[in-house]
Amino acid sequence: MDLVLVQIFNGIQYGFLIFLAASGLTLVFGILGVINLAHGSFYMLGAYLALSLTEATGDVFLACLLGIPLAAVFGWAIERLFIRRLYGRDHLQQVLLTFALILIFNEVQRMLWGNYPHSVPAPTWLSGSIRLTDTLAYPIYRLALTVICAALAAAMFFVIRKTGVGRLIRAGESNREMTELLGFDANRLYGLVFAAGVALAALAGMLAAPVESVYPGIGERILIISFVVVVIGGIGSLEGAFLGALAIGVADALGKVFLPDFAGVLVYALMATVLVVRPAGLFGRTIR
Amino acid sequence: MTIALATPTTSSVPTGEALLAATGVATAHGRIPCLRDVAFAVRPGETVGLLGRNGMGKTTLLRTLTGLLSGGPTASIRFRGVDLAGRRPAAIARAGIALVPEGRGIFPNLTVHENLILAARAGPSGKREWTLPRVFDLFPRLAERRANWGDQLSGGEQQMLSIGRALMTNPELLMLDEATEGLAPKVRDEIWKTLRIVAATGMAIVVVDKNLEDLFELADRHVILAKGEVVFEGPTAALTADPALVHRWLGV
Amino acid sequence: MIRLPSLPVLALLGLLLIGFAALPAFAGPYEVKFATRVLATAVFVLGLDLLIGVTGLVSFGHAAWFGLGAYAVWFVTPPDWEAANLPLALLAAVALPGVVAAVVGLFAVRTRAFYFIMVTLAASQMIFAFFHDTRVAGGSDGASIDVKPALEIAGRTVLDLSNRNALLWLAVAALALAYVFVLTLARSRFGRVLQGLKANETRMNALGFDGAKYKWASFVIAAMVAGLGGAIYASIDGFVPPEILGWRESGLAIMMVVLGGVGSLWGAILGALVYALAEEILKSSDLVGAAISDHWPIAMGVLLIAAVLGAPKGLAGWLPERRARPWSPPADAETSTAAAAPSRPPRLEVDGLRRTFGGLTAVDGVAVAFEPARIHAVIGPNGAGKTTFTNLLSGALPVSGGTIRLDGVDVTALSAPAKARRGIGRSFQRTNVLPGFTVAENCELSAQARGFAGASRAEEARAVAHALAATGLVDRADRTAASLSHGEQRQLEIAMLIASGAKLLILDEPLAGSGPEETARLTALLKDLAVDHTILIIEHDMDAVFACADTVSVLVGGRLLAHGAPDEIRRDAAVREAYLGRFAGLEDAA
Amino acid sequence: MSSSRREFLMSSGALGLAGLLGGVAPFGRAAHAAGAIKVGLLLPASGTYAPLGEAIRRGAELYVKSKGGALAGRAIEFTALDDESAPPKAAELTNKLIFGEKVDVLMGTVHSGVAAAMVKIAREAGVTTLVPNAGADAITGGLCAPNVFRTSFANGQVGEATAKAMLAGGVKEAITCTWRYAAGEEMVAGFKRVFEAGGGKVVKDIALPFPDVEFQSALAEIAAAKPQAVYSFFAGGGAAKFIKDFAGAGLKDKVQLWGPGFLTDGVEQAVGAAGDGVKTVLHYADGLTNPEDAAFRKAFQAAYGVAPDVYAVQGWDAMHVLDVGLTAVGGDVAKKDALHAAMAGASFASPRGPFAFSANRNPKQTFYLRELKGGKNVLLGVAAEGLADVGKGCKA
Repeated sequence: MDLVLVQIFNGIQYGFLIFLAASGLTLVFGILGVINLAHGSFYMLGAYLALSLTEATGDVFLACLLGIPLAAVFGWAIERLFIRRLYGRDHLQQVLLTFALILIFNEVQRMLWGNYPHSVPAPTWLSGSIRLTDTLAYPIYRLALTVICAALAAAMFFVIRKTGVGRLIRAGESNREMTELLGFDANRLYGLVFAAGVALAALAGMLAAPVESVYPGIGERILIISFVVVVIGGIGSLEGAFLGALAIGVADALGKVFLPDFAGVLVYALMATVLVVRPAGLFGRTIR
Repeated sequence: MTIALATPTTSSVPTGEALLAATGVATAHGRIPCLRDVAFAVRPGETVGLLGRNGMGKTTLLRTLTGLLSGGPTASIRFRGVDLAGRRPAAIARAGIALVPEGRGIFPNLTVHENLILAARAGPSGKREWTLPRVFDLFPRLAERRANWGDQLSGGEQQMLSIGRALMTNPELLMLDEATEGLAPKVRDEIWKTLRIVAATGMAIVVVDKNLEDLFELADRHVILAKGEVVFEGPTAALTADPALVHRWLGV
Repeated sequence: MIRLPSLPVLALLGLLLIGFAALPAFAGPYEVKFATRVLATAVFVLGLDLLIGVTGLVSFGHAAWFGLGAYAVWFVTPPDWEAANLPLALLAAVALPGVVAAVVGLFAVRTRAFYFIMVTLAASQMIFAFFHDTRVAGGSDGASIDVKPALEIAGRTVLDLSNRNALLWLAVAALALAYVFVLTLARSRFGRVLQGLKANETRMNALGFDGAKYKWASFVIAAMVAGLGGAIYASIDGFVPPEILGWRESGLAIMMVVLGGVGSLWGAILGALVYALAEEILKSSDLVGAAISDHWPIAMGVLLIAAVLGAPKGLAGWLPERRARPWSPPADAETSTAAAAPSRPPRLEVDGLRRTFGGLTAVDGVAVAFEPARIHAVIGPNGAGKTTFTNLLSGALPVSGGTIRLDGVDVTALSAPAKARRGIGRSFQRTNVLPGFTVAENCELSAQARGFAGASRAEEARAVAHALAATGLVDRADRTAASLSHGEQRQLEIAMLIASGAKLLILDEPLAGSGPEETARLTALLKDLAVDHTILIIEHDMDAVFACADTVSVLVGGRLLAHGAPDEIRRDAAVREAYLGRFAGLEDAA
Repeated sequence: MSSSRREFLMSSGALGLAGLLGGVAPFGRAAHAAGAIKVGLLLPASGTYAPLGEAIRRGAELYVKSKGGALAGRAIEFTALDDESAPPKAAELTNKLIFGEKVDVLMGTVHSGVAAAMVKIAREAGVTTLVPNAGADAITGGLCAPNVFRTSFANGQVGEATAKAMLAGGVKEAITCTWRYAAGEEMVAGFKRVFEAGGGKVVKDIALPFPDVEFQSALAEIAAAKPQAVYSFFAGGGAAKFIKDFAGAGLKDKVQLWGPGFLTDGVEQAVGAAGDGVKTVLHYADGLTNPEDAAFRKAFQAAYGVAPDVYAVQGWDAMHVLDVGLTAVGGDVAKKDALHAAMAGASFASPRGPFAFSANRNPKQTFYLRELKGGKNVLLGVAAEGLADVGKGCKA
């Protein structure tokens, strides 16, 4: 029984992390209408930024503070250079161009950081463990990570629901033409959203670095999982992504213990089931 | 039934005075031409009725004027002395043209309040005449419904919201596509009443609508489109005086 | 429409095949294995182009079928040192992906666009996870095929795949066969429907084709073709890693399809070859310098981005296309046109027809009879329910109440394809022809829908001839629909309806966007057709309506306001009120 | 050497691709120096096993360097490809080395799956092949061939040795925890064979997909089962993370952590204090007392600035075996039968202790029990002496 509880907790922690990555993907997809296969690369970028910036600053949280603007600027530039050419093009071309970006990003990562796996230290003031049962303790950084992700999720919902930028994002998601008719430059909005999506993915990578270790191809698993989450939740739906991410996290964690051979299959089976029952995902497709 | 084909009399709109002066507008959907060399002008403070049967190009003209469609290489769209042809819709909106589109374009996932404050901005000359209280004043119904989602509104409320939202951008020219379509008679009357109030503030208005009587009461001047061309242009009196003309271009 | 390859293309393909087959004569084992892998990949990519280029389904999980084909060889290969059976291996490699795809396809074809991409991705990742995480077939280490399949006839080994040259030749033969098969399939009546679905699924459903079934069938066939490629791949080194099932391989295959040119089929072969060669070149420091070869993925990525943005038609765009085979009327066309023509146009009668959407009543108790061999116009302001009305008649929407009778037979509950087979044909507001098909091919595809009603091939051919003649498009028969003028496209729409055997033509705004001359020509055409068809048009061009219609029905707010001869309608006060509001009274005042 | 390839490409050109490709020969490479023996290295330079690949390469290069850059008078030229520890690339890369680069000797690799694919092709090609790490039992079992030599270990062999040490150390019940792939399974199978025969009880087998490094679920399961010990096989980055997460989950003081030596080799520094007390068994250890090891360690430290590990020894010994063979045939690699026979008979003093081949061309060797303390694998004693693998000799 302890095991189930611990695994549910592990699942929630993993779920929060993939929510952070998937939220960027769902925003970009919901608003820009672009299938961004390179989203995982931005997670990878975050992980490696955490590696370099933690070495420079000594603390992964300082690294995050520096890394977020860097990632956002990078995302903004990528949108200008490539993604902008994909609006309104068919999915085939979107898949291809972003697939080509993966090839490039992976190689750039190799050039800059090499092939070895690295570990990023958790901040010393969070490096201990808390005892959960008489045999099992839980690393404090993982707890902190869960709290931070929950806080970020709350902040994201606040921004989307309560701020002017959030209103504009929701408006752009439901009716691009009308937002333009009200005087908002959709291209700028799209640039902003894409930069935000990249920053979110990178932030997830940065926060995960101390628990995951940093290695080439780290973004690809998270990419596929993020797509699963987006589809389960409904394209463009943050609530959906949130529930989807938690469901996937818990299913994966429990699956690893109770169906070890089929944990990998389970996640996709969950997605297939959701699609059969609710073809548009758990939450239709508008952000409220 | 005699049919008098009135040729566009651009002379009645001296371009020097015009708030909006569009010429050579030739919009096409793919290879299908929708507008053929259309000229259209609005004077400051004037209310213009844009008429024509379905599919004759009214919506296309409004969408071209707001930059959603390209008016073709020959188009010139001068607004307050600046050529807006080829500009993006956002730039045109900021220059002071607001459109209340067919279908109303309410953001279903924003509340009434959010729909309005999203649009709030000073006009092109820096004035902020239309504010949230004033819009709520104009449409008390919206104030009651301020916390409701956009898709929880009735058609009439949506149209009020769409007009109110357009006003929040403090435009110099307000254009309404199918201003009262699909609305109950009482609601229509309210919309017309509101438009007269807005017109009285000196705002220039272009209205597309099928209710000719109300439109004739509101508008100073009318333009009729048929098959993508301007077939009539003149004051309301010219139309009321010549029912045959109305039947030729608008009737059954 | 997918054409036979042009002569230069045929020559290129022939030379390629000969070159591949002759490779062992002048190249070493590495090149032979490299070439075999390219051939295996080409078969795989060919299968994917059948989906993407012909049926228009972008699958992001096609590698699963390639991988399953490869694993199938492992499944039927005995673990001991006995010889494996080649025919059995090939059969398994085609059957296993086919069976699994048949199940996945049931779900996948119900989705569209992005969701189709995601469902296929999820399916392939599931299969990948199964092979990677469980030890069923070697797990993450991959499956090792210790003894390669061989073909034994009467105790003699005829073909042993452990001989790499034999495998190369088998691969050449497999690719040639797969190409001929896929090309023939794509050009067959079946393939024509697939292409129709790619261009316009709604249109195909309205013509009476069940799109989901065709998509499912092409999904399964494409998987089987990919499985054949997988079998060859598995035989190269006798090693099948689970990663070949994964999304990266699927992505690479899409790259190759696009690089070669979507829908050209032979482009898929070229795409696979050029991609593999490009990778080899970029990896080779002798040729491109160490600066590039050390970081070849960047160069590859840049090349691909340039290809996507710069040459969306791919390599196939650089070689000439073969022109369509000219259409020729069937020999007995002259004598039998009359026979192919409709026996008698039908009478359509609706009573109490009603349709609600949630709380809104779009069509509200309409009762009207449309007499045969007449032109009936339905008019009304925007939002009056005209399009809903036609959707109810054609079966695109189910009715909420009331009856529809065709020649006295109740057809209310029939689906759109079923109604189409009964002779109810409808066109759409936007032109809906298949742009890549010639005029004749458009009509042939429509005529094919008659097959459901038991028409023979000869009858179909006569129907095409009749439709072209009736709409005056005979001299345009070999032009692609895309190259027609707007008015001609409208004519073609009508021709397609006639070719499909429609007796009742429901035309939604056939004159929209037409200039005066085109309007005149189309109305004249409608009048001609009304001799042996019943025609229902929804139209805003009042001049044209009153010029050609025999009756006019006015819908307002979902109700039938008036129905009668044009002159009656013109004088009807209620109609005027509806169109001109209270201003209608002004005429009398004036 | 590449004239045939040029022809291949020329023919492609003739096939109409010339214009497309600029008539270039993509497969061409500069011919190697005349007289040199070409050794193809198929080793991971990226991924979780990259450090292992590097150590092997260093060990091999150091041996050749120590002999003046030549073995039996023939210069040695290395050509390396990164196998990324990715089985899908194994076949292609092996083909490239054997048939593309036309190497005389093939050496690789770390990952058992990659090695299995490599050995399959190498057997068919008959090329002299040295396996400096991958312990897949099949390489010197079902897949074994006269031209394939392993200078490391067989997976089952290490598992058996570890089980012996654990039984001797009083461990009665254990959970096994490893990656679900051939090496992991064989390490566990060998372990269980001996552990259960000796009266031990395996409570549970936990297997994670390779190369997953998210261990939380596994650790929660271990904590729930509270076994006396965990027998765990991971390596490289994964091993370091497992040891750290094991300590982070508070299991370090409650449950003994045992494993084959790969668990701690190469990650001694990375795990820090979290690794103190982890007991492992391996055919190499820090603090051996034989003179060969002392010399080897000194040279290695001097050349690369770091202490060598077991992987470096395996690379070193691989070249040593080749040296023995080449010396016997006077450097003529074409005399394959004689070369292979001489290599199979190699018996010498390795830094790890006495080295000789079993009938399957897998080393018969001593296994040591070590404990990680303060960043060093401290030698505790011998776990098994002269232990051979369970292979029964080649079929062919």
